Amino acid sequence: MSTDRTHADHAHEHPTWKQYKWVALWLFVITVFEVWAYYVPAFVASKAFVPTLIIMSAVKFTIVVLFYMHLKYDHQMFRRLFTGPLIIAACTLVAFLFLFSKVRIG
Amino acid sequence: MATVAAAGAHEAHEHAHYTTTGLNHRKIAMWTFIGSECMLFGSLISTYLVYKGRSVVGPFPHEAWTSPTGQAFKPILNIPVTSASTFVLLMSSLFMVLALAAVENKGKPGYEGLLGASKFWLAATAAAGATFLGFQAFEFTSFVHEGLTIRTNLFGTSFYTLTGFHGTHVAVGVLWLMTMLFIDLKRGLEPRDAINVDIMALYWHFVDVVWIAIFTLVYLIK
Amino acid sequence: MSTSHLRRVAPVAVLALVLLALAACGGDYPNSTFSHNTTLNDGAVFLWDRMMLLGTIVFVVVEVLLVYTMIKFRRREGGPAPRQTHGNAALEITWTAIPALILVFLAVPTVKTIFENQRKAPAESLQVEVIGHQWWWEFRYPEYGIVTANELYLPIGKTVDFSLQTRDVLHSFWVPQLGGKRDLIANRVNHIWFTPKATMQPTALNGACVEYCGSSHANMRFRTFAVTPAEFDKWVAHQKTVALGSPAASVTTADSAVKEKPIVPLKTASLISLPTSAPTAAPEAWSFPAERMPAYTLPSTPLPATKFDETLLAAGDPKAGRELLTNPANLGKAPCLTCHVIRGETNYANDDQAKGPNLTHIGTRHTFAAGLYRLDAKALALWIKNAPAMKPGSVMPTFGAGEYNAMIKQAVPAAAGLDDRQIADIVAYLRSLK
Amino acid sequence: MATSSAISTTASAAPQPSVQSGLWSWLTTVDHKRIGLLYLYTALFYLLVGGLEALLIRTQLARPNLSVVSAEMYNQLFTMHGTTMVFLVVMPLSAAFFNYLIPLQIGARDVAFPRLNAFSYWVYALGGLFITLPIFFGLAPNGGWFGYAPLSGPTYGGGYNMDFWVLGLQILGISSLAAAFNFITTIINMRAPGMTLMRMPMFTWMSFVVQFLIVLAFPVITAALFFLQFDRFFGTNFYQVQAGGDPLLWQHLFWVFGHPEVYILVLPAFGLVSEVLPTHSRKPLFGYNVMAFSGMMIGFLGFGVWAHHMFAVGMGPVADSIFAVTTMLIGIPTGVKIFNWIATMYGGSLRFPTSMKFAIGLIAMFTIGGISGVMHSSPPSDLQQTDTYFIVAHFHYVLYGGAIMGIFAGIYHYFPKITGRLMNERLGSWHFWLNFIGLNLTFFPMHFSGMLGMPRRIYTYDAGQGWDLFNMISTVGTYLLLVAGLIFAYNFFSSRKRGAVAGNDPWGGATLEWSIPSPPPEYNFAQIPEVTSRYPMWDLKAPDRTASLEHVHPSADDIAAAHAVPVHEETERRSAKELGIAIPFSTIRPFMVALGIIIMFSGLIVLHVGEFPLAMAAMLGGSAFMVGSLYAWLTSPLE
Ligand code: HEA
Ligand code: HEA
Ligand code: HEC
Ligand code: CUA
Ligand SMILES: [Cu+2]
Repeated sequence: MSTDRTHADHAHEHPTWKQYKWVALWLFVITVFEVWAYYVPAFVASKAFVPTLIIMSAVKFTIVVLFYMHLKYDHQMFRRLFTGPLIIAACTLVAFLFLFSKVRIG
Repeated sequence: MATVAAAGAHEAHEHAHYTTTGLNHRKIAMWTFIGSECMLFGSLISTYLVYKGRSVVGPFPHEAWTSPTGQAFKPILNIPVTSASTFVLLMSSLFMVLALAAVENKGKPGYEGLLGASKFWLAATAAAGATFLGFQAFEFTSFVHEGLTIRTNLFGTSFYTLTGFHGTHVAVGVLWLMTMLFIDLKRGLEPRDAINVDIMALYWHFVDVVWIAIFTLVYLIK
Repeated sequence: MSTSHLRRVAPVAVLALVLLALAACGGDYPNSTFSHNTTLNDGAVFLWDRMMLLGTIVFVVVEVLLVYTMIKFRRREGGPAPRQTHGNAALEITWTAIPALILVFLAVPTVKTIFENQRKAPAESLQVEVIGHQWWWEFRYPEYGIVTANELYLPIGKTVDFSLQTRDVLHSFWVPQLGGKRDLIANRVNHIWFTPKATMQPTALNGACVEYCGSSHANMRFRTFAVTPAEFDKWVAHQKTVALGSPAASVTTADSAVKEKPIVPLKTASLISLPTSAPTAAPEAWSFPAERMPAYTLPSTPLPATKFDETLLAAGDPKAGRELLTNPANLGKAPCLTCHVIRGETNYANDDQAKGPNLTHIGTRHTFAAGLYRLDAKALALWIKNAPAMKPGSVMPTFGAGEYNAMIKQAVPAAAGLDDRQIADIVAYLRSLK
Repeated sequence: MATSSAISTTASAAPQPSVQSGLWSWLTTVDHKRIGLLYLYTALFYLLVGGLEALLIRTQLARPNLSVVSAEMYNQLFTMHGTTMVFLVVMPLSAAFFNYLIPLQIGARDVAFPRLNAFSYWVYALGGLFITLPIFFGLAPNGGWFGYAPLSGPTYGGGYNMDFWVLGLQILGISSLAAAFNFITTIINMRAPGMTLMRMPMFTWMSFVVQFLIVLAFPVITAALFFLQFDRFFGTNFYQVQAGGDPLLWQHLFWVFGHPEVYILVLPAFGLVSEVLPTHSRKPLFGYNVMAFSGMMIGFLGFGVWAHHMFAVGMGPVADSIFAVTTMLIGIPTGVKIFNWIATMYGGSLRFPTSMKFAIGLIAMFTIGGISGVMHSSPPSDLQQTDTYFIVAHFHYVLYGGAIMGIFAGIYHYFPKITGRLMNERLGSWHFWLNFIGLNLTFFPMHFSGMLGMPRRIYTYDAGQGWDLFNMISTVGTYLLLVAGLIFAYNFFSSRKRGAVAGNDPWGGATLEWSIPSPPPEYNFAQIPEVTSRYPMWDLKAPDRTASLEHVHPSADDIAAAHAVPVHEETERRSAKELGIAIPFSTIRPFMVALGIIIMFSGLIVLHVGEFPLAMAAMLGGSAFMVGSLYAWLTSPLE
């Protein structure tokens, strides 16, 4: 009973083929751009390279989660269950990079 | 942990029972599991990044290396091939959402043709996943031939472990997809089965977003 | 019934704790962390005092409130139902804010002290390299070319900058009386520095390894001798020389004889170059006088049941012992110099390769095996006969003929081992290495 | 009797023996209550094991230079003592309460995934044996409960000892994670109508927080252990220093897990105490919202303090300062809990059955451990404390004085619910006082020996170091604790048969579990209750008392959907069949899957022994067995 109700509750809110198509296109375009950037030595050498790549992959990450995993449309419980851990994981990762940045190898 | 996910995923107590939020038990468990996986992959990726540039001997991901014995090693990572496999995995996510939409809307207007062909989309997703795994198998074997094993250096150790863990997740996903396809072929998936496809799709997409991060952090950033 | 219980027991408990506290303050505690021998420790003790004060206040407030509540509000049969409350915002904000405030008084000096302690050591400080081994300590003074083990000499009043490395697993360097500890971490060089205050009296102190490092972690101790600058100079002058017992003429290095490379290249550790010629006038041997050693620095580890014919010890012949160690013909029986360095003798390893402590001036030390035993003839003899029986897991093999080596679960064949007489000779030789 | 409540009116007959009995019924049960009991018995057994290990440790340390046990055995003992107490005692004791209580407290008939629940238990039980049995062969783990690399790696930690540790913890992790997903889902989704999050009993709240800590902390140790496992079995280089591996990687990963882990250990005890104190004070929990919120804060902050275990590794002043300050911050939400508990008692009408004694004991003792914790948080001072007995004093005050005392409070409080009989109060009182005195005798002197320079993890120490007296007192205290423990064990087993009959609600509890018979029927609630406040039972039995407290009715929609009925006391006990309640089938499959996992992991050990074909057989056979059983499990209907 509740399964059906759950399902019915948000099914109509699911993104549609139109959005799926656009998301796929964006994923494709960003990926092409990322790989292209990899082959431009001047860009690779520049300070913008790493941040740009990270931002681009974050965008891809986000649109897949929001649309393909329909987090944008789903119950907010799911959003909490996902973003909380994601934030903790990201902070931990950044802390690790900081803690290990000043290595003094003997 | 895959066992845990699978075990949790197929067991439910919810049919015909009241649930507080009206949500599906297994879907809640799946999102919790995904949260947990964030920490797992966070640790694996952190480790890879921490060890980046700390290998005592080559071969290295982005730089050529000449061993003390004079042997020359090319940079290991093969960007064109990996870009292709990345593309395949991204597209598999598209197939996956289409499979879900097809099951959800089975019989509804607008879903009579290809859009309603859940078997096709499930098969396509599984095939894309398998292709990705094929690429990975190719990548691993060629790296081994080029002189990088999981024991060679820190790069090999952390690289194979990270991508291997991801690959294992893909493999579990492919098996799950094939099971679903099998059910579809046997009795046909109905809109009431959509929740099962939905949960599987969440897993699949998560494996995809992990790869998005890995592709950038491991392959592209030098 | 239960409150009366409490009334009876509580004072006893409190009294016991107070007595214990008094015992802890009054007695003779050679490894106390509350000393003021270095400014490093002044910082720690200052913070400790502050925390003790704040902590005591918090403790007393909590426990008094608790006990008061328990006594005041115990149930009286037939009494009215208590007033139902479910919270009080003002109160709750208060007991969030006050601890926060207390913590500010702790956090500020903490951060200040952290930055003070972790400045770079002054450039003119005495450099000491501390190298951890399972389970003993190597100390090097690169400025002077000194390599020694398990006994650390520090000049009072001079800043010492320790650089800490390990050859194997993690260890941690600690002299409680001189300040906090620092871990020895593979692939890293750690630092800690402090200055034994000029007001300090010359003395011997205990140190220990405080990071769990395997079987004999408990047995990885060392002695620190804080001596006057003049005494320190005497000690240095003597330690720089080859041992008095050994003929300087035969000084060679046998690096080429050693093929095996060290597993972990210690890139920054100084490779002490061996003197190629004998010093003309050997300075007087000086080490911390035995009679000034405080009792707590004299180990009382019980000796094992290993049998040894003690009458032989008095008759030990240093020359014969030297012959055993240094004549390549005896290498199979007494391969000591493949693992130990005795400066001035033919060594098969240099200091970076040697698995065991440098024995050049072993005769001037007071303890051995990382502070586990007093350096006397009997203990040394038993050690050479069967070291693992005296120190669980020790890397130093069993040499006594017929002795059972617990670590490798085999007895030394009678023919391959050393007999008691030979051991007594070696002991005599080692003791002559002043 | 002083302890029976005035408001307990339903005199029910002596508890009926459970319909199901016999070994097979225990192996196949999926009833959360019986699984809870399995957890309880198993964990109490391991408490005895861990306690005996501690006893040997303390006997060895009673005087300087003793040789009661060898160095090697001592190292195995303290490693296993720590590992046992943390993973096989306190976590499973908490799990016993999660299992038994959460469904009862939220008004559910079971957990969300009953068979997964059985699976969690069996993985724990078998994994516990896997890691414990080797000690009888001198092969027990010997690298400390923190397993610092490279001592735990293949180069310096050869032999099988640490193999058992790595694989054992990996196995236990599966159990904890599976249980955590289960309880999160249960708490989110199986609350009775009207049981909003802010009406959940505080124990359920703290458990909820703990499940998230598990879900987030365990993957990190899983990764760290995989690295170690790969190093040990497949020759990778994660912690191999020759290859440039960094030992600090292990430390950071371990403590990213390890610190949240200590809150995993203590928060359930906090939850139990938050049930006991209001009940025996006859007052609602003071500052419920803040209590729930501070639990969340403790959990959240707990992820940002891990490096306070690593002040001696030389992280540099910036990192030291950051971790010092975040660590101090945790004192604030914890203090809020302490003060709110006292405020709960303040103005109440207190009675002191054993559970209450233990609960108050927790407040008193945990505070000591908390304060010494704050003392460690200041790095310059911690450098004098770290790796000494001062730390050992700290964590036993929080673990024994906190977690264990809280759990004892819970056991005395819920024993009548679980067995239908009361525990003997006289013996309980003896247990408490001996325990209280023993605890302080054992652990208080460690503050002194620590600050007077005694390192941790030493199997022996020299005479004349000024530590003799303190060590002697500690050892005497430990024997007292053993006596206390034995009194408890006697009380526990004898009261099960001979204790006074308890009835539904012997203490006058406020929450749903007290509305049903003791022991509860297999279906828990004949009718799912509708909840209108945090104190449903008080509303029912003493409405005048709770009249001033919040009461809001849930939406009619939800209640209609669940056919809920207002909270009432259930005095009848019928079978699920009579009531038409579907009960999950018993099944052996979760046990078999767990067994398959153990066989699979054992294969790795065999591989290390060098029996390649046998190892392959075990690994492949184990996996096949696991997958087959899993398939059978997943394709069989639940109820
Ligand atoms: C149940 C387990 C538990 C709990 C709850 C805690 C709680 C705390 N711990 Fe503890 N800790 C351990 C278990 C636990 N710990 C273990 C097992 C180890 C050793 C691991 C190993 O090495 O093997 C350890 C080690 C450990 C260290 C490392 C020491 C070292 O090795 O050098 C530190 C350092 O900061 C620390 C700090 C703290 C702090 C600040 C708290 C705080 O959460 C305490 C907060 C509580 C209070 C402060 C009391 C109540 C508050 C008030 C009454 C308000 C007013 C108070 C103030 C203003 C101060 N702990
Ligand atoms: C919850 C955790 C917990 C608990 C409860 C305890 C309890 C005790 N611990 Fe321990 N301890 C640790 C966690 C814990 N410990 C950890 C994590 C370490 C660090 C390990 C490491 O460094 O790697 C440690 C280390 C440690 C050391 C330091 C070892 C060393 O560094 O060399 C010592 C030394 O005295 C010690 C002593 C004790 C004692 C005397 C008890 C006593 O309180 C035990 C008393 C209990 C009993 C005597 C059993 C009583 C019996 C029952 C209750 C009956 C059961 C009932 C039924 C069967 C129905 N512990
Ligand atoms: C395999 C290497 C090895 C060989 C060979 C060896 N030793 Fe050792 N020796 C050690 C090690 C390692 C130690 C440190 C042990 C410890 O304290 O744990 C040691 C310690 C000693 C000590 C104590 C030094 C001190 O300051 O603590 C003496 C004396 C000693 N060895 C003498 C000898 C003699 C004599 C021989 C030959 C008969 C010998 N050793 C052969 C490895 C070796
Ligand atoms: Cu070296 Cu402990
Ligand atoms: Cu901590």
